Amino acid sequence: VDLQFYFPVAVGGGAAKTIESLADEYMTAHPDVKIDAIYAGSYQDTIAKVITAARGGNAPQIAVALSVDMFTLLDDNLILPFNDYAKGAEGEKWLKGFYPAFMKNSELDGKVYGIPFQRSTPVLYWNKDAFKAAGLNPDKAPANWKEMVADGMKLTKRDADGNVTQWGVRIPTSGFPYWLFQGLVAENGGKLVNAEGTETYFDSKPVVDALQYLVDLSAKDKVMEPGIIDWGATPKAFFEGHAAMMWTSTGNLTNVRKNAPFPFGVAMLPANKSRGAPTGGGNFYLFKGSSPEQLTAAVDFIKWITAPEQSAKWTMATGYVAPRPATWDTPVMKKYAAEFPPVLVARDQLQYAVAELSTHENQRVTKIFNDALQAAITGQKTPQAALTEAQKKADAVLAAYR
Amino acid sequence: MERKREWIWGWLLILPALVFILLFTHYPAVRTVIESLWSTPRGTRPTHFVGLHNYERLLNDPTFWQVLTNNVVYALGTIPVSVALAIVMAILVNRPYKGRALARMAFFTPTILPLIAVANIWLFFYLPGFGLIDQVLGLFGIGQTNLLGDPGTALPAVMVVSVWKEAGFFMIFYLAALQAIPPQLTEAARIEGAGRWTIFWRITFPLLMPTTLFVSINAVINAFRLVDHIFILTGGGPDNASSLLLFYIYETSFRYWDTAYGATLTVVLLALLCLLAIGQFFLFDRKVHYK
Amino acid sequence: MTKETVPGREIRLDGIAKHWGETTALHGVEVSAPAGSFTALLGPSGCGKSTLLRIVAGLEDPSEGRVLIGGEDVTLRPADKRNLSMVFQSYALFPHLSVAENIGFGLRTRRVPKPQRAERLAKVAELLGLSPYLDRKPAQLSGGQQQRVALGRAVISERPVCLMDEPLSNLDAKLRQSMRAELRALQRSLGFTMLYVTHDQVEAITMADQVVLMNAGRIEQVAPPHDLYERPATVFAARFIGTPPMNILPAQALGPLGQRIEAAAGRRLQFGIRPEALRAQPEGALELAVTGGEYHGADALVQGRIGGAEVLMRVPGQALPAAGTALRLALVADDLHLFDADTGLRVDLPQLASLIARPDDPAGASGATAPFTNRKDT
Amino acid sequence: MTKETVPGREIRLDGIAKHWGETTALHGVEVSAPAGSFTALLGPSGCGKSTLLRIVAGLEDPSEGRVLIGGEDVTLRPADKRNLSMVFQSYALFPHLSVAENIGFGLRTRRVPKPQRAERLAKVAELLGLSPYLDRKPAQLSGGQQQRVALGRAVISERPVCLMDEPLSNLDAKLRQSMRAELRALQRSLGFTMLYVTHDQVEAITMADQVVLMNAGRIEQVAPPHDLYERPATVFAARFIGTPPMNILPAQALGPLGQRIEAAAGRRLQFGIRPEALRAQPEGALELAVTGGEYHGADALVQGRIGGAEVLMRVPGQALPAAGTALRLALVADDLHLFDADTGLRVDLPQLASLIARPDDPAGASGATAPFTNRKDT
Amino acid sequence: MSRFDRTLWITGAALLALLWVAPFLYAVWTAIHPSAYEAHFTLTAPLTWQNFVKAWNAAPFARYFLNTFVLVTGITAAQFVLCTLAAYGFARFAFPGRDILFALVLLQLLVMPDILIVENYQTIRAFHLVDTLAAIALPYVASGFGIFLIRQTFMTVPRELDDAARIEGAGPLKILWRVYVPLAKPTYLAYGLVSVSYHWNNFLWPLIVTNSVTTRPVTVGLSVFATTDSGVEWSVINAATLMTSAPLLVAFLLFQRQFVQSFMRAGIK
Ligand SMILES: Nc1ncnc2c1ncn2[C@@H]1O[C@H](COP(=O)(O)OP(=O)(O)OP(=O)(O)O)[C@@H](O)[C@H]1O
Ligand SMILES: Nc1ncnc2c1ncn2[C@@H]1O[C@H](COP(=O)(O)OP(=O)(O)OP(=O)(O)O)[C@@H](O)[C@H]1O
Ligand SMILES: [Mg+2]
Ligand SMILES: [Mg+2]
Repeated sequence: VDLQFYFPVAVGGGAAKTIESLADEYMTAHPDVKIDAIYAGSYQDTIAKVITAARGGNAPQIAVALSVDMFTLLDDNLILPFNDYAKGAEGEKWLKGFYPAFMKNSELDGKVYGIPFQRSTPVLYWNKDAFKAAGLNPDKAPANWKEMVADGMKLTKRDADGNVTQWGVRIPTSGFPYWLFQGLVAENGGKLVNAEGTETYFDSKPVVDALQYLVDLSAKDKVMEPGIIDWGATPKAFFEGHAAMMWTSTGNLTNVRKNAPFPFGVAMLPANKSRGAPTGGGNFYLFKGSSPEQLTAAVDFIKWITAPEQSAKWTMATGYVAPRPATWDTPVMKKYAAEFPPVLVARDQLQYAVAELSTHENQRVTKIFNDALQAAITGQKTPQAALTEAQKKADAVLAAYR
Repeated sequence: MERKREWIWGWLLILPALVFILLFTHYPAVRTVIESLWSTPRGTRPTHFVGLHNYERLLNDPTFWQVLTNNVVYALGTIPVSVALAIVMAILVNRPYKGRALARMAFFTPTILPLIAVANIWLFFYLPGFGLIDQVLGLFGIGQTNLLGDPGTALPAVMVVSVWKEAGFFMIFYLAALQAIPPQLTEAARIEGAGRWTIFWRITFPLLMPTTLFVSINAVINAFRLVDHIFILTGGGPDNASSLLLFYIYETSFRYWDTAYGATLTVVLLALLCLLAIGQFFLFDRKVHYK
Repeated sequence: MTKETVPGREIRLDGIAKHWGETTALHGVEVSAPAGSFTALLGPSGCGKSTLLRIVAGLEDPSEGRVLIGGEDVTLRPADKRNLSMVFQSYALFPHLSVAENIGFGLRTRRVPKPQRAERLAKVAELLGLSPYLDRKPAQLSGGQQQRVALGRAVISERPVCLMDEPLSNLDAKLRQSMRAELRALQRSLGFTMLYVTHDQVEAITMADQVVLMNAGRIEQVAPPHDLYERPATVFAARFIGTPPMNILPAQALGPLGQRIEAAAGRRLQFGIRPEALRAQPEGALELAVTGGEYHGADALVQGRIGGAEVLMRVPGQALPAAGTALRLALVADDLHLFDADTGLRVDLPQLASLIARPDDPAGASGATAPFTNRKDT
Repeated sequence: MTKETVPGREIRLDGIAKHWGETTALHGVEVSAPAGSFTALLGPSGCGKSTLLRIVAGLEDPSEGRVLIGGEDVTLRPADKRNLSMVFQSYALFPHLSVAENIGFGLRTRRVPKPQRAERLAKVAELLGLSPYLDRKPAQLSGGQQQRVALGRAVISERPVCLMDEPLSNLDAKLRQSMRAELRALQRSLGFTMLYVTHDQVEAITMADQVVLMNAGRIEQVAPPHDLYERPATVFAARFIGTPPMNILPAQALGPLGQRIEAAAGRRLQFGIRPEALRAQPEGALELAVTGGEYHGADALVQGRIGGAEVLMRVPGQALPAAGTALRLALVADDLHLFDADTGLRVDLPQLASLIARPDDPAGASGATAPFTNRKDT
Repeated sequence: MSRFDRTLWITGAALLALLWVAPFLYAVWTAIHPSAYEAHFTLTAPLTWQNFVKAWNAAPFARYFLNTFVLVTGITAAQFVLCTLAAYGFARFAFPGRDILFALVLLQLLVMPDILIVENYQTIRAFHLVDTLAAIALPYVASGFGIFLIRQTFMTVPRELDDAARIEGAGPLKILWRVYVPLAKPTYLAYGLVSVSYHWNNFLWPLIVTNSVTTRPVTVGLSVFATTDSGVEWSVINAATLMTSAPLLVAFLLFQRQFVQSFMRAGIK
């Protein structure tokens, strides 16, 4: 059986190589199956390639794409639920074996459309040296919003001219600001969207307040750089001592571990009303237009690659959060966690995690929301005004799906 | 008969290129136009004819108007600067002196380096605090900037990158054109007492007109179609402040997968460019002196 | 054209040489054109005339030597600072400018006010017969018209020095003749120094105060036109000036007379005699065997041989003798030019006339002097 | 150059007109060049010579009329199918090809084998004095050398029809003369039909079998050179041919004699007389008031007035009379050309000689015929 | 030119060049230093090849280079042929519909192939060419840009040269080959450089129509580093960029010399 498998790479390191070698390993074990593992660029490139190929009548059997693309793929009628191919008790058991946080936006109407694979969640990194220098306890990260502002103020350093040389905290807001902001919303007890992806709550109070908090970090408390903060340069800013704390994906763990020229700590995102964080990253999808044998083989491969042993390899190679508790119980993972305990932070945070913002016409709604966030962050609109407007626009888009 | 022969030759010469162009440009372009009259198919809801509905939607889309305005600003800001710089560069590296090869190389590198990589380098230059620009400004005691993160400066910052990228590219064409100007003409002008400035404006520049026509048409087109760096530098942000028409089309078609609306935007962009470029061409080609 | 005249400036070339890789176009040229003079540079194709002119203009750097204009060393000065005008052999018209703009280019460059520009343009266009074409582009003109535009561009600016490279070569005889007169008059009235390249000796001789005859990158002779024709300094000059060229005969062609003259001069000689100086005379000293003829309108050329050497003779147009006839020709001392057979340099022999008149002349004719004095006032 | 000769083909132009927008370059030209003939197109600058040539070549479409070559109508045939060669006024050398490649271009195009090509190239280069320059690019040549390359490109291909547009205008007199002879000999020996544009009447007259004289897009006269000179059909032809041009005098300049001839002809006339036909004679019928002179080497030109009309007279170089003197001139019937004063067309008056000889001539000279018969064999 | 002018001239050129090459210099800096020096320009920074090693090992670059080389050569050659023919037709032949056809060609300049990806993918698939080098090349081989540019140059070739060649019996194709093409050499060089660098760096379309290592160009390999999710690693991206662009840089240095010898010194007289 021939299978085409498109996958993206969104983190540095040998991600592509790891997937290819896993596919090879599977093929050695299953000589009748031939898997063509095709690196397809970034998430954005991958989804473009997948949909282009599918519309051209040439869809792959398997692809990894963002979990939030589920609705898009469903709306385009391109994907199949896994339930039909992971049948029986064993299949059921497999499907149930993932962290519920990851399954939140992988299911619809009781059917599983996405199998969590390269999943992540944001965490807080802090610079222990900077904490020490600011007279803070270098081993204790701020646990809640207030502490973060208070610590931030101490950590923000200015030179003689009043120019800031070190900011307290850095929450990047370029590109997809909604993601980290979703953490703030969750911590504030809020919710952005319903499970069906048809209704958003952008202008609800917890959301507005969360945005106000974010805006105030720069505007009022002056612990964070004003303006839009670039995502890609965030680790660098952290290494350079330009920011003493940063919010970013666990996917950066390996990078930070390797490159930070100072001791650092990793913590869950600070709480307000509660802890909270979004999940993120990619799922496996199963595509229409393939023969039943192909689909069966495809599901078998996905099962195999998400099995604890393979999953552990993957997690260790990339820094992604292993999506199944079983993986964490393997001896290799245990050893890995013992050597480098921060990897556990992300796992532990999963209990508070919410699904990444995902709706029908997801990208469009997300864009509306992002624009509103950026407008508020750059001070062009008040949080309330920006979000009310965004909600209106989102309603207009989603009305068709209700 | 002679005339007919000329027709046949003309057609035969153009035919091979035309086949490819029709196949890979016009055919899909026509499909795009048609698509703009239909709704986007959505799995359960197949496409249906909607007439001009998509165009109506476009007129009421504030983002469309914003990116259009951005694009006009972008074009007006980048084209004259990059064309002027291109001419300056070509002239600078046209005469022989030591290091000319290096100067040419320097001007041309932006064209050689892939935009994704280059955009990342510019990203570093622009970074607040420790980026190159801030480091240099810091030497003069000027504080931090956040050029890409401020709606007021994001577009200009992107424009700088675009000028940097385009000028060296256009320089190559000016260089080729300069080589083709008979030296007697400048000699004659020098004899007539024309200084370098006069020679440039009265002789060289007019004789470069065919190139300028070519370059300016390309510049207009590129102003509307080169958006790769925006993906990396600003992603169109903040709040669409640096988003351009094509970037918006890209988002619509390849992120929202709203292909019908994407097609509509494309049609508008094409119409706009046709108006600009083909108009520019047919207006000026006759006036341009070719010999 | 305007009232003020431009005082010409002297041009001096001091040991100018020019090499292009292996080719040497000029070998240490040393010459000067006095202020306000009309100097023609004459010479065969490829002898370096244009190169020399371009060096004066500052368009080409000399490999060696100095250029002085008005006493100043301008060798290193760029062309636009030398304050001269020039007509290019290839015209060098600006293809994108109209005839009027081409001609007025220099004036505009020098910011001459518009009304004055228009006035001078009108005059020059009138002079050159270009008035109907002022709005055309060069590509829409005939070759001769283009050349006139180039001429106009140079004369309108009234610079102290004017350089012209074969400015009339594409004009018809009539126009050329009137242009010759006009150019000469213009130069006289304005008083600028003219350096005029031509391959046409008629132009050089009729227009110039001084002719510089060049050959293969060297100067053969510098002289006023009359001297050049009457007393060519070398065989090359003798043959180059005059159409058809001077006949050059070896001594043996003249028989015993030739030997006598050689003996008197004390060296081996070549004898030159112009085709128009050969005149039929029944008792003439020489015999011409006619081998052919060529009709030229006013004149005809007789081809023939004297003592085995090929010779041309000019006769009036209708008087062409048939091939095969033999003509006796008079030989006149004043018409005979002597050149050293080895160096090609002119030899002056005061006793020449008496040598020719010697009675022991085989085809002896004591009255030989008569036709020649006669001839002067025919 | 090779043994086979190319039989020339007749060129016939049938009512050729050419308009460029508002300008009309040619008005219904009707002319033919017989097979194997050498036909010169002569005329002032801008009269349409090049245009006509380009139409024959197929480079320009006539607005009206037909072109026939060898009896075939080729009006619609493209240039590369007309089997002719051409020298362009602007040379049109390929700047990227060396001299050898430029000359050999046509042979290569026609796939002439390499050894043969090399051989012919060597011969042509030799003939044109281009052998040392074969490897140079055109930009490295002097103007005259470039022109010779253009010439070489045309002659090497030995086509039945050869078109040349002022091929010698940039050559010096000596070279020009030898090229004239060479071209003529080549044409004779190969037998192709030559259509030769020139503004130089000497070229036209010395080389051509037939001269087509053009003026302002129209044909003035088609005739063999001799006739053109001896019997110009119009005032234009009379003045265009001959340097300096024929003197044209109104009847009143000749006084009573003029009136007598007009009366005999029965219309108003203009009188033409060539400068070289004016000869001093103490008892001459006309009086010339000398106003100036010009030295030309072999000859000189006397400027003066006869009966108030300006006149040029050719005299030998050394015999220039001073300005202010008065000369009496002989008037010979054979030298007098009569033209209708209104149409400019030639008028033949058989009784002219007797009219001139009439005793009631004011400055009467019964011996007037003597100097003129004499003159023929001077 | 006086000495002063000359100095001014060279200084101007040098300053502008420095400004223009700064990003490249930065790329070199980061590529040869450990990533800690990405934002610190200390002269004593340790040198390392590690970035290049890492970049080279991230993808089968040797194979990608080969693919790109074949691809770029093929595209450029095909473009030269097709565009030259068409440009010649447009520049020197009068035929009905010429203006309309030329407008259609200009349209190709305007239409962004990136936007027509879905349609073009379908066409390529209909020809069963998915995952071949030809698929990457086909949409680009007839380039409106090239036709426009070459036409522009051809129009400046003096008509008499064309005439002279025709008289010598050269037919239209021969004239094209022996006269127009050689005279347009600087333009071909310019176009070649531009076209090569464009296709060398083209990414999205090749990514979408190819699936296998044997067909993919270097840019796909390069894109592995251009992901921002985990932060930009300038040192590796820049090493990879330099590595992939090196052939182009070298080619440019070689070919720009061709511009130097202005073989049309005196132009056309
Ligand atoms: N492309 C054109 N457009 C308009 N007028 C033109 C064009 N080409 C030539 N002419 C005009 O047509 C007339 C004839 O030109 P042509 O070149 O045939 O003259 P010519 O007899 O060869 O003159 P010359 O001896 O000066 O070369 C001229 O008055 C010229 O200005
Ligand atoms: N750029 C060059 N490179 C090499 N040789 C050259 C160059 N330019 C001219 N020459 C050579 O130098 C010599 C003199 O050239 P020049 O143009 O001065 O001749 P000219 O006297 O003007 O001749 P003509 O009367 O034919 O125009 C010629 O033999 C020519 O071939
Ligand atoms: Mg010359
Ligand atoms: Mg002409």
